[in-house]
Amino acid sequence: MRNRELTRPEKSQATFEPRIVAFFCNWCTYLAADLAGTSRMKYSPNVRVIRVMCSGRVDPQFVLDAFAHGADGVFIGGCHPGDCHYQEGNYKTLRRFHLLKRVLQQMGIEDERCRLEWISAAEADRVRSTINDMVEKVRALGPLDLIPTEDKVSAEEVAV
Amino acid sequence: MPEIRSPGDGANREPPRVGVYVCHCGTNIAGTVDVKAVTEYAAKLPGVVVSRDYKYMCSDPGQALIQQDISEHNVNRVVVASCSPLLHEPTFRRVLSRAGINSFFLQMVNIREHVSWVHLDKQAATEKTKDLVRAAVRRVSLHKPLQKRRVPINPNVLVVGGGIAGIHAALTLADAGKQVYLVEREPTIGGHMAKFDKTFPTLDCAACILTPKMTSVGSHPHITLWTYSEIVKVEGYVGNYKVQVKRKPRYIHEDLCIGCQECITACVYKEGKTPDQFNLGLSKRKPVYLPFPQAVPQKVVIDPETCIQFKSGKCKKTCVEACGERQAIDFTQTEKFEEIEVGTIILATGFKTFDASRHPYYGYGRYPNVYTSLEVERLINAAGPTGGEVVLRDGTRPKSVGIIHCVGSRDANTNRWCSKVCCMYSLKLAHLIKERTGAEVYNFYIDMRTPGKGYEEFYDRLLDEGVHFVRGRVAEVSDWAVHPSEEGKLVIRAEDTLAAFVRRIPVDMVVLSVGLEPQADVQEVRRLFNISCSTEGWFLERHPKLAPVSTFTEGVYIAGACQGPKDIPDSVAQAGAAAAEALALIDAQFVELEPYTAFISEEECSGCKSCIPLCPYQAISFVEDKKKAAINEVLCKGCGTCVAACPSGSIQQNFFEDDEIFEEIEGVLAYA
Amino acid sequence: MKYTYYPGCSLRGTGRAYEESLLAVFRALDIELEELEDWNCCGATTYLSVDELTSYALAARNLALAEREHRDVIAPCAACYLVLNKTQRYMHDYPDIKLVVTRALAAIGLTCEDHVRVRHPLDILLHEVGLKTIAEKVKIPLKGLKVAPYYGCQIVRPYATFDDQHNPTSMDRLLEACGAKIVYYPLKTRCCGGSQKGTLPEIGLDLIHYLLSEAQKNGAEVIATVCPLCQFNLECFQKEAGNHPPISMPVLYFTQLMALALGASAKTIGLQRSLVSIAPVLAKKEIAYA
Amino acid sequence: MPEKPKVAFYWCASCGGCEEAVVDLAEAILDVVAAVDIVFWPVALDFKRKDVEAMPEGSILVSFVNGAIRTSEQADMAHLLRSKSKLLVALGSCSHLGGIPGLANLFDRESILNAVYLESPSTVNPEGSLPATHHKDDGHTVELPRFYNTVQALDQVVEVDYYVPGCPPTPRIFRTALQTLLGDELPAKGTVLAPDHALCDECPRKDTKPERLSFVEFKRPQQVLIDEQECLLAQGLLCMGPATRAGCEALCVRGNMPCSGCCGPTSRVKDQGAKILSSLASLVEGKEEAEIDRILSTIPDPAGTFYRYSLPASLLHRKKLDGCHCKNR
Amino acid sequence: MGAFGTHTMWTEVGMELKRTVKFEADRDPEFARWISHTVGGERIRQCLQCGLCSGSCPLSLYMDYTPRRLMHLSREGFKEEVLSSSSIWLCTACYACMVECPKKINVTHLMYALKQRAIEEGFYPKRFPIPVMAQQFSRMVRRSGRITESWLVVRVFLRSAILRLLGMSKLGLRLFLAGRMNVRKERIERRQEIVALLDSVAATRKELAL
Repeated sequence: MRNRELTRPEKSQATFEPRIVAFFCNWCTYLAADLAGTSRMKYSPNVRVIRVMCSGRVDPQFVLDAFAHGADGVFIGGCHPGDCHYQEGNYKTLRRFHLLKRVLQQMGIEDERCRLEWISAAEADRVRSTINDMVEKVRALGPLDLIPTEDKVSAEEVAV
Repeated sequence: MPEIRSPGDGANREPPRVGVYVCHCGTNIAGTVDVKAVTEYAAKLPGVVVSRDYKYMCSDPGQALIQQDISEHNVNRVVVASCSPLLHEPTFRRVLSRAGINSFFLQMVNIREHVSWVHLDKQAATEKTKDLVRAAVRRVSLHKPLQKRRVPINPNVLVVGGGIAGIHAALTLADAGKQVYLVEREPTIGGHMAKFDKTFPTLDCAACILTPKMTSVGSHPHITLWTYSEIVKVEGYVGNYKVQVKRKPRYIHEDLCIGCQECITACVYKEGKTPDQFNLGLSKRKPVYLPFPQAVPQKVVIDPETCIQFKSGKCKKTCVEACGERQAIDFTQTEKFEEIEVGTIILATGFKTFDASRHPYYGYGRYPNVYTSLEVERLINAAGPTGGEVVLRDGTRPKSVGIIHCVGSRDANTNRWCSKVCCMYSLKLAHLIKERTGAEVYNFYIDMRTPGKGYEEFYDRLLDEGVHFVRGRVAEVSDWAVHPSEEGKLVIRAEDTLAAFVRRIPVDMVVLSVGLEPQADVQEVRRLFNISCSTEGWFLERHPKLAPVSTFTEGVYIAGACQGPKDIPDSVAQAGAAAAEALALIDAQFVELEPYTAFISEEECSGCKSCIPLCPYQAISFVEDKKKAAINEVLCKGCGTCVAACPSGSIQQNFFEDDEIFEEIEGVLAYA
Repeated sequence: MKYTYYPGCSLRGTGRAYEESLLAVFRALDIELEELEDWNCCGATTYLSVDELTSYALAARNLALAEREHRDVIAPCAACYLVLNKTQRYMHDYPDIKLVVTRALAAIGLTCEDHVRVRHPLDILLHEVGLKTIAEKVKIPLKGLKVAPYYGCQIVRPYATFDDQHNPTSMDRLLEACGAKIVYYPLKTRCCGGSQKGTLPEIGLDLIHYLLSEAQKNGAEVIATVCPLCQFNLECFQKEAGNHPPISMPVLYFTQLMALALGASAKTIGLQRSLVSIAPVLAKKEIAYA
Repeated sequence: MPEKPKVAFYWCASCGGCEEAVVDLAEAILDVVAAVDIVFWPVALDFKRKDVEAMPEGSILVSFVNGAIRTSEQADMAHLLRSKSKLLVALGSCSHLGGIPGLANLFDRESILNAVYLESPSTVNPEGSLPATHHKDDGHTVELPRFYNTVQALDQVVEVDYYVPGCPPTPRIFRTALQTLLGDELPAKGTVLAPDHALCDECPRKDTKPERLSFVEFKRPQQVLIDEQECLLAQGLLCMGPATRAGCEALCVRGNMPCSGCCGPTSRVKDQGAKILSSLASLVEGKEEAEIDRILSTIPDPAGTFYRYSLPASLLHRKKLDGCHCKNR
Repeated sequence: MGAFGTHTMWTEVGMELKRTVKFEADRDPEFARWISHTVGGERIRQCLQCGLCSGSCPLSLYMDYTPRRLMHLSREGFKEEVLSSSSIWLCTACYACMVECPKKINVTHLMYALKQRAIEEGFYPKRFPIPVMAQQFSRMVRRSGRITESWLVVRVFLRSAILRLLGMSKLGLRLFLAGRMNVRKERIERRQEIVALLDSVAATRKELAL
């Protein structure tokens, strides 16, 4: 059987802490996040950063896999257009992102749950403000709760 | 080139035995993250055989701890939870190497910059750390043994910008026997420093110390000097850059011109008519000119905008006549493009001064006797437009002079930064003006910033000389007189914050101590060289403290004020440092590159060609006889874009394989 | 040992007890003091407000007279000590001052060649006599009498030569040698307001109040002073300065305490001249003095 | 003579095409019949469920189940066959990935039933009665299969050993799979019994694909006159070939139609839709967001297009519904 | 000076407002020169305006201009502001400022200098006792060579604050009874020497224009 991790505890809106997976480009947003650290800026602890060399490495599968495994939001940070360390990787990210967003809309996943931002190495404050903003928006949306799918559904439905 | 992936990769690998090392970083991490709890948690994760915490993991004993576990506990995968991998990944990779296991069997977890320094809630920070550590433990188990790539270094160096920083870097490298290309866009090297008369705090004559260096550049056997030239294209990678240089036509054959300047004398223009850029428009020059007497190279330039021959084609060409047999003048010259190959690049493109007219309330451009500090540098310069006389526009000497600091600095309306050099050069100008004119000199300052060897002492000296110091940012310069003593003067209005009242001080001359700004074309330049800028527009160094002349692009270094406001000693020091970095690379003869390249599994590839147009480096090609795509690992820079786009999952990126990233994603999200 | 003694005007007026006790101490230690012949007012601080040059000339006359004795001069009054020292120094540093003063002295047939050392009794007692000798001569130990040592400004500032500017301890050590217990007193060199009580009384009282209340807070039973003006300020305005809560704190010259320990009788050292008597404290401590 | 291996066939939520595919083996079916003993095949032979229930556990060598799991009865049968079979094989796209019926995961049961039984213009249902799990008639209560909220691939309900891809699997795929299963050496559990590279590899138009392809518009087959030789992607048609497992010999492309992805992704891909999306979008021209959007808007239904056969097996599995859809609404 | 310059006015709402713009004409460069040439003022131009003098002064909290501000106003030549400041009268010459000054400026001595200058130029509160005291002091010294505190106090108070003397009479009496108030005037033998001394100082001062 295709494995699904179903150990996620029940989420209630009251105690809900959004879990956001972030993919940061090694050359800009990851550095900006480092700078936010060295600048001792404070932001919500709800984001888990995964480093990639370029936002162009972010396979849409990564975004979906994160959602499928319990992420309430996904945040991709790349270099500003024209600033890509690899010349044009971020444009590819942008194009994929636009198409992916349409699929996500069709799949009922709210817009605010998936975000692409251009944040240069110097823009530590944008890391802070974007994360805080995104956490608040996702918090307002509530848990994504894609996980309790087939097994749970089947079990209950079979019991009817 | 050795293989990136070790032979036997993937086959019969031993089961992972993970060691987890959680760093306290003193209290930097331990103050916010419950390090013990994380360590205990990690110990229970599948595959983990050792889990330890330590005060400073990067210290020698910390490193020894890991090394020992590798040999004693057969740890074969290492997770270090400490600071940013950009800081210490190389350190810990070396530990693994020393201990005899592949250095890429390491995964770092950034729990300082990304956790302890940015969160306040200890519990949340600890939970986040556990998530990150769990993900790393899962990920590292999938790591493959990798080898760094070695590429040879071309020993030639390109230095961009011929100010004091560029000059110093070029000479340092050339003296070490390296071939240097020094490219400067103006017709002469020398930069801002060539415009100064004296330098603080020692009051050395700028020309006396700069000119010999300029001459050395001009005559150095290892320096190819291209002035009036610009870089238009940069390709390649560390050690192997291909650069295209555009050489603008100066309508003079540089190799034929001997700098006798007879053409200038002979020009049909008897007097100069064009504002002289070098003197900031304070004097006029002819269409054929030498920027300044000590210019290097000593080659004249013809300005086609004003030369009659270019405008009407009907000039008597007395200049050509004067040049005679040398025949150095060539009106048909066109721009040329040169291709050079270099291994390293030093950017020393300098700064520009703040445009004082952006502060309209200081009257620059409105009142003739409001000058910028750079203009006054030229006035004071003995080789300047007034022969060193500090005089007003009408030729008279000022009896009183107000020097306004921080024009275009420390101001959220213009530039927020401190320009660092203005306090000192204002003191210098105050001294020189007082010395030359005997005028009453007033300095209007916000704070007096004189950190530097001999700088505070210089300030002391100026205080003693009886220069007035009014602490307060000037609100206005106007010619509105409300007191008889103010008639015909420029009145400076400022609060004397030390006296705690507003003062109106009438002066004859106002000097605006303009701040330093990034060059106007900094965005184009940084894109050209693939480096970053701070939000302000200064070139971004790799690390503000530990790598201040390196950039995030290997082999590209920055020196001087293009990195941030800097005075001459700092610029020279940084230029020396940049030259040393380049030399270190050249002497190593090769550079090791991260093995993060992409590779295509030949048997899996369907030859759909989707990846080919995506590579900006043309590293992917279609192999016709196999009908499959292939990646040239030398050209691949490891962005991973093709990996993400391969529709059949047949391309992978070393160290960033799909499985590794999926494991990390699922690792951070899995519930404990 | 023999010294020239320069009493200064205050020791003949409000500070009479200082002179009486000082002489008693030196007597007990077998040190001879010879009063400077026909000494005049030192010039003092107030004088400087009007005419500094004259003040230096006045001080210099005393220095010139002392020079003839070839002995160090003891100046117990803090103001005199400072002015005499300062005059020497300024004559050295400023040729103009030296010229004026030399001429003035010449007019009365004197010369001043910077030969004498102007010294404070604390300096003599500590460095010439020594703690050991003093301790040996103590007859009535002060039995842990809690003393706040108050130095004031002028003997340590600006020309402290024999003690630390910021934390002088000479008096502390001398009184300890006499059996007293020195209490922590962070204000030991803080200004008492000087003549401020006379000119701007509100401010003077403020300053006095700080000094008194801090001594009280730290458990002092008596404040020891080295300056007639300090003593006067701290003792005479206690009622006015210490209203909340009222303060009753004996303020003695350090020489009075030393003289007591060395066995001098109360009468001979001017204890009766105090406005706040120390008798109850001594009784409580069972210090039976002569 | 040793006993012939027992084989079963079952049909869940599917169109029946897979059954046809078995029959499409043509004369080779005889070889099959000769080689195996078909013990259960409701569509062709008269077996009852109780016959299967009577069989000992694991007595069937291979059960081929086609169709997705849409109802409780299908789930029950999947469990039953699982327990009786040594090997359970998902046959065809619906069983493998959820298939066309899986697109129902863009909706929930309620809206599907409403659309079919209440809202469709041709329906006459004045009482508004809807399918129910229990029906009383004439004193008898009949229990009927329950219609699930979510369509699932077979492996989301029971453990599956092998997959035979395709909608339907071509006779060649099926034949090869059968040979493999009856052969001496079984492949690793979970293997999809088809080549593990993308379709382009065996596409007759492979050579006509340009090396530098980019898209300024996606065209639908009915909009253009399709060249019969040239790569369909090069003609701007959305062909899923690059992201789809080979094995079908590009039948659709040979029929001048773009691949729609029925064989699912290669083993290296978790989510076929995301992959083709990534690949195609990367090749879109334009750097301005508006231009990018304009080009992408020529794909009217990306989810339906990219997940035509694989929505239940995709990472997201189904559309997120408002509120907690785990509750049985 | 028209509508500008230091100027006090009453508004309609009864608020006292002061215009305090300072013109360069308000400055007295001569005063600035004088202060930097007076004894102790040699380094006043080096003043960094760090404020340590004000911080260490036990009386700065009562001052209108802190010592730091006085130093700045003095070296800039704002004579009127400086000489009319209350601060110069509050200084008790405790030398706390001077010993700590990072530029070794003799602030205490400058305070003396400013006091003197203020007295010379008549800048002080009419009944302010310090100039009176100094005057009485010098007179007494000239006459007797020494000071008799009791008499000095009486004279000072007679000329400044007669009412306060009455308030102090009780203390005076107590001191008298304790033998701390001299009735007899202290005087030296060779009083003519003092006169000659003082006259010589005055003469030299005049001669050298000090």
